[in-house]
Amino acid sequence: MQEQTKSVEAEKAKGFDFKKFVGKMGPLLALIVLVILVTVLSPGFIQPNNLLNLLRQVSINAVIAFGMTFVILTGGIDLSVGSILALTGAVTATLLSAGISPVIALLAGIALGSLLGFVNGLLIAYGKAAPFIATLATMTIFRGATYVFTNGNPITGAKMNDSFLFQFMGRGYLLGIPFPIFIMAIVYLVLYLLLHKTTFGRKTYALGGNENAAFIAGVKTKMVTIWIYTISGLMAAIAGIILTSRLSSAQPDAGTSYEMDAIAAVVLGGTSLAGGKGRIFGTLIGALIIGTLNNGMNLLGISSFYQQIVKGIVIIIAVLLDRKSNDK
Amino acid sequence: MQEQTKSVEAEKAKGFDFKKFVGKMGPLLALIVLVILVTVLSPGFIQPNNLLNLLRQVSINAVIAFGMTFVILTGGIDLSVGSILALTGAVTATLLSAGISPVIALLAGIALGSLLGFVNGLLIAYGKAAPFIATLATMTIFRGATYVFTNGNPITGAKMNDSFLFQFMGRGYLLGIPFPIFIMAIVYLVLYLLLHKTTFGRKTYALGGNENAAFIAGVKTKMVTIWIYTISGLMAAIAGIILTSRLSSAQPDAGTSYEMDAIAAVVLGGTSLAGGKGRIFGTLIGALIIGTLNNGMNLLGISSFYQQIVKGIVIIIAVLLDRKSNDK
Amino acid sequence: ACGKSGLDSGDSGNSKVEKKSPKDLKVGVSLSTQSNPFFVSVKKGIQGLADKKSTKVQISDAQNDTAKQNNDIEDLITKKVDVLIINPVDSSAITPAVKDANDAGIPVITVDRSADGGKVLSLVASNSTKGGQMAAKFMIDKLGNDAKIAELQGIPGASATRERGKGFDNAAKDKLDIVAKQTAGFDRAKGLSTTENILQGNSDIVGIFSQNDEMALGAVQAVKAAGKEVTIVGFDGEDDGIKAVKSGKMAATVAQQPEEMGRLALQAAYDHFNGKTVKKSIESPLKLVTTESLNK
Amino acid sequence: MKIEMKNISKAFGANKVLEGVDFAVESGEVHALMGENGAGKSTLMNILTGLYGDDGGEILVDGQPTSYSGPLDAEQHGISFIHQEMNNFLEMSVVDNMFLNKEIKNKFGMINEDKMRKQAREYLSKLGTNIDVDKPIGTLSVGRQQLIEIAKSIMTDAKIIIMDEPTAALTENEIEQLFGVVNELKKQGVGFIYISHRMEEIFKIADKVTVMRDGISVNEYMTKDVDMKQLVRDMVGREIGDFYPDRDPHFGKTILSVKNLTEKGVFEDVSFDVHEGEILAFSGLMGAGRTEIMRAIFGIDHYNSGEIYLDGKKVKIKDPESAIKHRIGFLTENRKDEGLILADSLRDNIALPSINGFVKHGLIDDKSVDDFANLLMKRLTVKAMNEQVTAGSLSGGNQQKVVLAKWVGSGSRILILDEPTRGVDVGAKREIYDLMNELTDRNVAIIMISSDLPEVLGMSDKIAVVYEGKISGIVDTKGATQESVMTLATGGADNARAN
Ligand SMILES: Nc1ncnc2c1ncn2[C@@H]1O[C@H](COP(=O)(O)OP(=O)(O)OP(=O)(O)O)[C@@H](O)[C@H]1O
Ligand SMILES: Nc1ncnc2c1ncn2[C@@H]1O[C@H](COP(=O)(O)OP(=O)(O)OP(=O)(O)O)[C@@H](O)[C@H]1O
Ligand SMILES: [Mg+2]
Ligand SMILES: [Mg+2]
Repeated sequence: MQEQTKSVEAEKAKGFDFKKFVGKMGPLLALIVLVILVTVLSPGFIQPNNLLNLLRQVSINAVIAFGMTFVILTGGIDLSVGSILALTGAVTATLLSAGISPVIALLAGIALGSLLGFVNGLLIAYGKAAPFIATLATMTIFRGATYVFTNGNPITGAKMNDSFLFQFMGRGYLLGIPFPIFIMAIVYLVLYLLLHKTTFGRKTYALGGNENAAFIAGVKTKMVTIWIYTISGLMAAIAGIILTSRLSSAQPDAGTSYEMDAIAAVVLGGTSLAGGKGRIFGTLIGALIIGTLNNGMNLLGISSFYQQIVKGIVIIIAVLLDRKSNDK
Repeated sequence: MQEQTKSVEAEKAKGFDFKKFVGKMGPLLALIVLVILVTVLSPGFIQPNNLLNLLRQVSINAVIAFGMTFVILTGGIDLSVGSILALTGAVTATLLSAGISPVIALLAGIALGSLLGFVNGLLIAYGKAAPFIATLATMTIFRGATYVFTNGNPITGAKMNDSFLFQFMGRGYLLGIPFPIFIMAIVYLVLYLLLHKTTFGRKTYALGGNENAAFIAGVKTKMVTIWIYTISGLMAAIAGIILTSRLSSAQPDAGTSYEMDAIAAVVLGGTSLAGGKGRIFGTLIGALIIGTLNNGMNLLGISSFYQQIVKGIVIIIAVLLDRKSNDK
Repeated sequence: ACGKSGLDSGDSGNSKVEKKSPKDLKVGVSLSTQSNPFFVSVKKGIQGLADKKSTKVQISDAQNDTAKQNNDIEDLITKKVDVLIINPVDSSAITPAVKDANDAGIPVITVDRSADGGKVLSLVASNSTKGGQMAAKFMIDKLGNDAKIAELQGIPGASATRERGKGFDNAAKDKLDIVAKQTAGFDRAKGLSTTENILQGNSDIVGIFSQNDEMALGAVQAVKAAGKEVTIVGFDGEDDGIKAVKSGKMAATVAQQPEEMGRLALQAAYDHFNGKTVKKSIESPLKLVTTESLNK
Repeated sequence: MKIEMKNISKAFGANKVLEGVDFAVESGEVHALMGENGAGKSTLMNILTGLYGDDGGEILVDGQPTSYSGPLDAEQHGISFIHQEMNNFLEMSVVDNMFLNKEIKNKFGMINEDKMRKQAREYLSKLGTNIDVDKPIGTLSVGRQQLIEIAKSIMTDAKIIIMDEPTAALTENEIEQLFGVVNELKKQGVGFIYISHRMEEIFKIADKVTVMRDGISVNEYMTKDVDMKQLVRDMVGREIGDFYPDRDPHFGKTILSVKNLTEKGVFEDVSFDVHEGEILAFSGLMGAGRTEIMRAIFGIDHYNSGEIYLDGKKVKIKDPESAIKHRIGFLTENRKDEGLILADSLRDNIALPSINGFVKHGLIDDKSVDDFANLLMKRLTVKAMNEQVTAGSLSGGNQQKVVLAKWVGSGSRILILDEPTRGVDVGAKREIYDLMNELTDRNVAIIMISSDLPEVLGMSDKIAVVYEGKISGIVDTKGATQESVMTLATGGADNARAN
């Protein structure tokens, strides 16, 4: 407490520069240091091929984390993204296998993801359930629904692999660059504009900063909340399509614990779990840090047991450096 | 928001009775309804044998959830309990297998659990990391450490099964009642007194209600925080010992996602995730609700797919009834 | 960048094998998990033989996550290993990774589970369906027709769950009365509580078939606590399982030989780089281990 | 524009707050609204602007029955409300705060930040300030945030502006500035509803005043036709006599002595003594650093150098716990954030600093805690159903008394009171003053920080004046005047002349 007060003072003392610098550049610096470290230890890392590889690996987590950024900015959390990913993946794959046109199948998957997110939003905005517990419950429900829907079996239809469009989503290349990277870039751009350049974005920050005040300022807090969880569900659905396409099959247990990686990416990127503070650029960096760690440690041949320990330690170091003192 | 304000109004309106009634009796009523329902559907449920069975199954989650209650009352969260359970179980089992005296082995396990909890507390109190992200990181680290320590293999030593004391922990009976139930009862009693009858308990509530005000009123908030995570670690260790003894073996992946069940029990029991409000009695009821659901659905032979769906829906209903409108 | 557009699954033709001795070989191994003793043993088998022959192996652990396994394999391909030994998390989801390896001209050997697509040099596995049949037959012989039994199922959708279940269920059809089928996720703690609850609802069962030893060991505790006599048959033959069979706590287990599987897979790689043709399918033997056979 | 609220009633459950209130305001006048804490002033305004629904009565705007769906609706119809509790987004920039939910968009639907910045600067400069509009608003002083709130109102072209205790956090200078703006806007035909507990302000700025008590509007006056005594009688329902009770101090020995306390950039070389039975006031402008000095003494904040002596012995106070052990109490200026645990019961709040004293055999003796809390609540005349209700359910003045109760109860020999009567109605103020006298009669030493100069002059024995982190003078209250204190508070004679 004592130190907390002090750090607040210190920030005030130095105008705003230092905080801004660490807040904005901290995660980026961490990423750069990490990249240099991995390159030195394993020169193969920096090869264009591997970097494309890395970006493709990152894309799924990044897309989910972009949506999660909005959720966390409002002070909420969405634990159900992994289950939404699985259910939408399964439904899309089933539709494709049934010979439905790929465009319709993809749109159906995306619509379903949005709908599931919408349900989360309803529970939180109108049901007034705490986001943690509401999405914990829907995480279980959506996962159960996935098992019921797939009967526990992975879905792999021959027809699924006939669709060029569908296959292109996860495995295609455009100008030599894997298509999932394009998806990630487009999603980033759209959500960046939404968050930083539209009134919806301002409302998101306002809601997370002070819900009461936002309401008094005439922000339709419930609507914003519902939209935000809908976006998160939508992003999970997009990630689900990429994953299903990459694996050529929809797994009923796909996406298990992806929410943790997404949350970690958001927090590593400097967004406060208390809401109101953070940027989507940080989330991109956060996702890249996690991806680089995974890829780098694989290249270095570090045992998966130690990989977990290293990942945990890196998260702790990053968070301690950032010292989000007032998060709960 | 508007309605939120109104619901606050409503509470105040009826003096305090209705709120108290729902707050205190709501979870208990839910449990009673559930028990009646399951009994009608499956008469075998109410047999003494099955009830003892149920209580024994509940004991592990309940012990963890009792510790989690303190954590959540301060507005924190502890995601690392499952990993602490696994690591302490593995260490205890290894010591026993190495022929160390059971008393020492058990104490060592408990001490280790407390130490791991203490580390969480340090990170949160002095490192000022958000509890969610700090314990997410240590969850990963402790799990990795468990794998490294066990090399991924379950630990089952002949010597482990020689120790009566150790076997008694999970598999013993006292007066015809399984011993884990006694452990649960004792832990409940001790923590109940600690929370409701000691200064430490008052400080826990104060810390969760308003950290600043608590500090200025002379509460050593950092100390209290550290103690609380230590208690949570200690409880996880006790649960680890029960589980290891019951299974006669320590599994490296034991306790995976137990944190979610514990959190669900606490929240079902009416404790607010925002901190400052709640009771340990509620947690006991919450754990019993979850246990009854699991046991009842097994008795009814409901497929595990649907079990997940039902569990999620029950959590949602319980939380909606409780309407913790101001949780974040 | 080469400016390539399209999909990444075009098969490149098999080039001639360049001979390599074991100590020049770089082997990439992707295992489904290392938190299950069975796969730890597979690793042991590979590692043991590799150490003896001074082969460089790099092992990654997918933690039962199909997506992670694809990433792991991409990373191994990046490292330019000579051969990949893959123990897939899922046969269908591994296909793209296998195709990637095919594109990179890296031969693939799969262990325990197959790959639905792509070119695989060889599959080293025991026949799970057959194993399920063996378990069913043992129970029919021991318990007689129409005995009431329960089945503990593994992780829903896992190939082991499907294949072992299929073999068992088909052979048990009309011969055994399966009164309860519940999943316990291949997990010992869940095996215990699930069995407790099954016993509560069906106190008259005389047998339990568990799709792996871990769950069976949980069932052993539950049965013991309930003071019942139940014939428990497991699957895998892991150390703890064999011990339990030996002491009579379990009646039998369908033993696979995971270390042998690992060894066979690496041996297949050696053979391939030694210019020998490798069989498309290498069967790792299954053995029904019973209390009698162990104590003979 | 003319607003008439007629016979408005409102109950929060069983708590009937408004029982037929009439109130009217029109363009070009300043109409003050007064009443005790909890009289329902803020509630009435919330009903007018549509944040709460009402249970009865009608609102006429220019003769037309009207009901706004919410604050934004009211604002769009020319009624702007500056709330008592500021509604800012501390992490967001000034400009984003000002334009929240009314952002200027370009033709692609994207936010036009440059245009917003330009407008924000324009309106702020109308108020005579050039705040950096890109700074997060949380880094600005409360006074500046208040100015921004006002700029926000003006920006909406409001015809009626409601100000709910706008000066509670402003400096004298800022208040003057604010009044200047109000008078300017009044000339342009803007009407004001002005809520305040500060009598002198009412007489300075208001044309009319309405007093509320017991859920009804008691009286409406033209300000020029009424005096302070009458207003107080209307508000409290009885005579209070003198505003400030007589003090008859008897000083004992020096109990606290602070020497050369310094924290770089915050305060410097602070030295003073306090005696048993003495009230030492700390006066100064907002932001002078008075709170910071006390926080350091109480062990909340750090200091670089200096010494603290208690009863002549040097002590090291490392945190509030050790301050409490030394029997020091600290009533903070912000009761919601630092004084109370709103969700906890009154009992738990009152007992918290002294809870360690209630342990028997390791457990808390609940019975004696209840008695203890009850006794203190009676003694301080806290209005509450019982000691079990939550602190959050009390009105502001009563909350303040609860905080006071907790420090009196902890047996403090030295009480630091930071703005003890801010936002407190006259009746409660008088009770707090009486209590201060009673405590000093029992040899307690009180350090009172106050920005209310009449209060400082009326209630203290000595006055320490702080200017930019330094004590610019310690004077006897006898013989001090508002002018002499202000001179010290603005940096002494030189500065005063320079200004
Ligand atoms: N949202 C609410 N829910 C329940 N009771 C409320 C609510 N808001 C206000 N009250 C109660 O209504 C009464 C009037 O409160 P209000 O805030 O209008 O008083 P006020 O006159 O503005 O007082 P102050 O001078 O302290 O600001 C108080 O008793 C308060 O406890
Ligand atoms: N919320 C805040 N954000 C930034 N700076 C602040 C904040 N509150 C106070 N300060 C700064 O801290 C210093 C001291 O503030 P403070 O207003 O508490 O002094 P004070 O003399 O105790 O005044 P008062 O008791 O009248 O509030 C000033 O420089 C002020 O600008
Ligand atoms: Mg008010
Ligand atoms: Mg101050």
